[in-house]
Amino acid sequence: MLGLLAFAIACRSSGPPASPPAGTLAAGSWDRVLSQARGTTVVWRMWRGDPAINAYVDGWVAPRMRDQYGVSVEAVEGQGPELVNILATEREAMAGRPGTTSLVWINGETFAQLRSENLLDGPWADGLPNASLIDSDSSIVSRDFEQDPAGYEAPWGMVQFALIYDSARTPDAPTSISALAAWIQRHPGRFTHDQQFTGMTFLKSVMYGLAGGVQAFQGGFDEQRYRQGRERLFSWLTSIRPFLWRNGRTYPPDVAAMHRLFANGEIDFTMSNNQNEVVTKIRQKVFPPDARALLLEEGTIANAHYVGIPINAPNAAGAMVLANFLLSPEAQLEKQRGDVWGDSTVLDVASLPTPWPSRFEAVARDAAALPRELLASRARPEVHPLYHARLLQDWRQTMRRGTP
Amino acid sequence: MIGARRDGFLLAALGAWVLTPIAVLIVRAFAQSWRFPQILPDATDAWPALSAAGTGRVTSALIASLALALATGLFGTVIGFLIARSAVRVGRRFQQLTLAAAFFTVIAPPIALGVGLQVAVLGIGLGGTFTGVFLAHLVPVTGYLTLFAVGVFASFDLSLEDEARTLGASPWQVLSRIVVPLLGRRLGEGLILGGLVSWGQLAITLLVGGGVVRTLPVELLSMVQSGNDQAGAFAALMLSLPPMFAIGLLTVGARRTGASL
Amino acid sequence: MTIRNGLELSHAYVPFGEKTGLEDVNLQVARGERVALLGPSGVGKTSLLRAIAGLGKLSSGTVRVDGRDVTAAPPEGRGIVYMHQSPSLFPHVSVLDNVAFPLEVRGVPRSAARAAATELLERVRLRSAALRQPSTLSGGQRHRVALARALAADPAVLLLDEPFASLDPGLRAEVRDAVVDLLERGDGPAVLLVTHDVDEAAGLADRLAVLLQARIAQIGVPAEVLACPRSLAVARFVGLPNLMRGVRDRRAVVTCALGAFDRPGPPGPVVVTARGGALRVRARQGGATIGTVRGLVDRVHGTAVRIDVDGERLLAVPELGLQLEVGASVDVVVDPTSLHVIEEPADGD
Amino acid sequence: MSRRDLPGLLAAVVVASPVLIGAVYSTLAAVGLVGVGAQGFTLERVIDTLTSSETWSGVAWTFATAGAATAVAVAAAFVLAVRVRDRRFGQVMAMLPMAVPHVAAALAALLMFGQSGLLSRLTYALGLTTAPADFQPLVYDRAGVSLVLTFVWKELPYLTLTAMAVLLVDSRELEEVARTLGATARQTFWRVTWPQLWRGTAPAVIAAFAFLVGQYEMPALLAPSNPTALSILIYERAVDPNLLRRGEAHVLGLLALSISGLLVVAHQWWRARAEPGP
Repeated sequence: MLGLLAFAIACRSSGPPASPPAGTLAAGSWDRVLSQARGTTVVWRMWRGDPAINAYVDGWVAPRMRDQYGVSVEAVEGQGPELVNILATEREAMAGRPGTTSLVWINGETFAQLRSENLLDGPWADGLPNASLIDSDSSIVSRDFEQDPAGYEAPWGMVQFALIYDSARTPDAPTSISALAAWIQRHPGRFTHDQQFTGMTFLKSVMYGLAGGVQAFQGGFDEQRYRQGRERLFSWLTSIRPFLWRNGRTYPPDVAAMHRLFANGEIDFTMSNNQNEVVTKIRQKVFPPDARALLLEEGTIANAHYVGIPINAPNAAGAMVLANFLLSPEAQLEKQRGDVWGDSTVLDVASLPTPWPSRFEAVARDAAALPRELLASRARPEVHPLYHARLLQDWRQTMRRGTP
Repeated sequence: MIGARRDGFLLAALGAWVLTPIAVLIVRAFAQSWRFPQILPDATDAWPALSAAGTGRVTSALIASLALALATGLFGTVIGFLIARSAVRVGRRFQQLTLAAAFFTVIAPPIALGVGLQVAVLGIGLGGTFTGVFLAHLVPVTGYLTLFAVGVFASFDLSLEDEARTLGASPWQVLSRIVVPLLGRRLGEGLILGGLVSWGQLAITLLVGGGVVRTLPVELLSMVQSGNDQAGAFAALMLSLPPMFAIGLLTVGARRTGASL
Repeated sequence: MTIRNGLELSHAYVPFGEKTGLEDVNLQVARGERVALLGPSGVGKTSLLRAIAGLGKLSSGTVRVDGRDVTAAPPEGRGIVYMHQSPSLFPHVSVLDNVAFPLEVRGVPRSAARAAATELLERVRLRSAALRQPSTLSGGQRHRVALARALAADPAVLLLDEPFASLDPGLRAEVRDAVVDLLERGDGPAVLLVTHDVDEAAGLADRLAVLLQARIAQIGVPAEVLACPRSLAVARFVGLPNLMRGVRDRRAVVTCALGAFDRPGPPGPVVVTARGGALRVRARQGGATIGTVRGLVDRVHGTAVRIDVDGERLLAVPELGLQLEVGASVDVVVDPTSLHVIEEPADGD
Repeated sequence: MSRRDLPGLLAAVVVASPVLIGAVYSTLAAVGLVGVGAQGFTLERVIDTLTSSETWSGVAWTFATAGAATAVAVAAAFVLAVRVRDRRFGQVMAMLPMAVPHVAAALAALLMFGQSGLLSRLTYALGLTTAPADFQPLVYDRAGVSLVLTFVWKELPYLTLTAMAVLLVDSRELEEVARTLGATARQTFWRVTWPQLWRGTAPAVIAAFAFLVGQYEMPALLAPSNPTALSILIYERAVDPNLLRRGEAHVLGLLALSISGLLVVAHQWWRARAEPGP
């Protein structure tokens, strides 16, 4: 142990001089931020599981950031709960020195956890020049799982949960919760959901639908309302469980496994938190060409996703410049293209200066993509993150273990 | 030769058992779509896999993995042989303790070992750096190589060193003229073994590298988790080829020196 | 002719790697008899032994044990026990179970096998070590256990491969005594042992077989082989001193540095040999060949003296009480009947 | 101990220290003193975890699959070592899976053993099944068939090579001795070869078992959701949306570490017994 300590002291790097915290920077002038950011590198932690998103970040955003602002963007793995662990452990073990990460891709539960662990810097987001372009009237953008971002995160994009099916194989796809249950009972073994985030989002959508709408759960976490919602959901699940894939005795480990089962025809539905994933997956030939997204009539959960700056960020200035660029009309437009990522914009398109509104209108609409009006009419906001945490825990305890 | 009955059937079965999964991965890597109930894919095209694998990313991950394997193999061999040599020379009790420590780093679950490494590496300010991941890999690599080197020293006459000293050789000369030439092949095997151990690390890389240091297994995991099997199979093959080459080297080396594996 | 008991090897050809090892080996070892195979390293002694035991193959020829042809039998079906150079005790079982092993694999019940094994251990004076692990024994003890284990198999033939090579001189005696002790008793196995130590072979074996250049060069009782080598090569191999150039004339008179004597045979150059003990040196008194003292050699059996006689370097035994000085002239006395003539010319002739 | 042995011994301490640091940190995190969601000392996480039936059914299932795989792999390794130790083709084949990463092996298993995998397609082509669902579930299955097979596939090289090395070094002469002492080939195998293999490969067997108990990637791709494998439980706890429960990951990690520790002790005891001091 002594040896290691000696080694530790010898190796202890002082690290790059930390830039001022984002809160301080936001109070100053934007030009100062830009000049501080020039020549720096931003390590951006995000979900790296989708080649389409990776291509957008690495191949489109990064070169423009370098050319326009002199900022290198290094996108690395680290999302959701793991991100919280990384940031917390870094802060704990590095004793006040700057960490590795300057920007994080977050929302909902992760935002709540980072806030409660005091791991986010801010407020800074409202001071971004492009913050004025954001569609702040949208309930989905302005409230992150009912939380006020309060300037600790800046919106980046918007997605909506959708079921995915093969329109050639399943022409009679159900469009409501009750029709779905009936369909499942008529087609034993052809439906399931995964055990992680996507699966839980599906269950939450059903829970809202069965309770007559998301309103029943709005206004913070309420134990009583949660229990009622859960009981309805679990009795619905119990009624379909024998007809689920493998009789509901086991569930695919993650959404990738769902996609694999769907592609091979083992099940007739897969699902995604992004209504446009079906478009990119068809293009990658992972899904058959007739695969389509489907929104239940009761509505499906839509949420915005954001970027935040960790409290121990080594380069807050660069992170702010990047966050601002991500909100620029050009970056938002590119991101929304079906053949790029298909992630909806968070900007108030109508109030953008010309020619942006028409350009957004003109974004090529893929045959497999859902019309924007339909998406908007069926989008349901997220509720307090505790509903998700409780539902996950209870589902594992009862439905997964087969002991309701 | 007793008990070693020549059994062609057994060899054929072994070959099929080992090669079938590799063949399936190869087919998958070249299959654009391969849906039930096709026995063989109807459209083969490696390009989507190549482009999805994002050639630049995979190449840089390949370089990182190779550099890590080489560096940890090299340092791990030196340190492992040093530890083993000391352990063999000192008393039995101490030897048992050293071996237990080495054994522990080898079989401790990567998740459990990873937590300690993460705290230790972050504590010295090397989290998310190549150096940090290198130090973290070095721990299990050295553990393996210590056990390996103890086995080597068991059949190595340490008194040769003393004899060389009495013949007038300096410690450095003993090392360069006696120990290294005698252990030559074993040192090479250690290097390859250590490289293989580092090559396969995933949990430790993720925890210590924090996603910033991207090795091939990290890339492979994210591809498999995105549900893109073609890219995953492609990366899997990329990940398998260098170790296969190393194994080939090991067997050829064994044949040339006439030694058995 | 087929012998009824012991080992009989006829026309055995033993492969040795790519090339031929041994050719046309014919050998018979009777029960109770001990035959030592002598030969330089690499001549194929071990290969021969392994082939006899069934661990290796003969290219042709037959092996008979007690009259039964076992050439094609598996190692366990030959009645032959082969003991390696080092005592290969099974490390995972006790000393007692090592010795009981041959009995147990023959279906002897465990308790009976152990009782018999205990008795055998008694005979090698290791009864007290019965329950120890082999790794805790000393080198000599391990050999004795291996011997007891071999005897437990009650072999018709016992093959010993360099049985004492790995032991230091003190232990060698201990183990050799144990071997002699055990094999003296009753109707023992035919013993064929391989060694390159001539003295050991002579002390232990009833007969010696010298293997040279792929063949048995000479076989016979030790005194005969050592005193009367059939060829120069054998003489050299057994380390015979006093090899002298000689020549035989038409009247069968052989002349060498020590004088002339009658010995029938064809005329021509020959080599005359004399064992070290056959030459004696005494003070000058005339009537004998004169030699010059070159030096003294102290040996276990007494002092020998190196002398120079007519250009030949010889080794002789000094008479008791003789004062010897280097360079002094002495009488060299020899009984002509103890001189042996090898019917081939000396090197260089 | 001389001065020149000091660097080596020091290095051993340094190399082993991360395990100790990890154990200390995990212990602190398990009782709520450090880590995400730490809210001061509490034994609640420890008690909750150790009294949960999910934990123990997970541990039991993990032990069962790792144990079954180790047993099968050891048996196969012994057969291979005995039969093909002289064949270069056998040696190369035995080593090859070492080169294939665990994730890749698991992916191959999915492609082969899934209900829509290659095997299922073969039975479909032969008319034995009419749909993927007819095919016996071999992945995500309670019996863990494909997981065990993948475990075996990945562990076989390590065990085979160890067994081959043991036989090459120690056993041949002993086998010959046994044969000439009258043992048949079969008796020789069971009384000499087999015990030798056991003695020589015990550390490798323990290491293989411990490794499989801690393995994450293969269960993540192949294991059923219920029972939940130990490593998956650790992962799920480590990323639980309820921050308070993340301490449980450390409790489970320590549990896994203790299992490894016990195995090390067992192994050292075994060695000490097999090789008594001079």
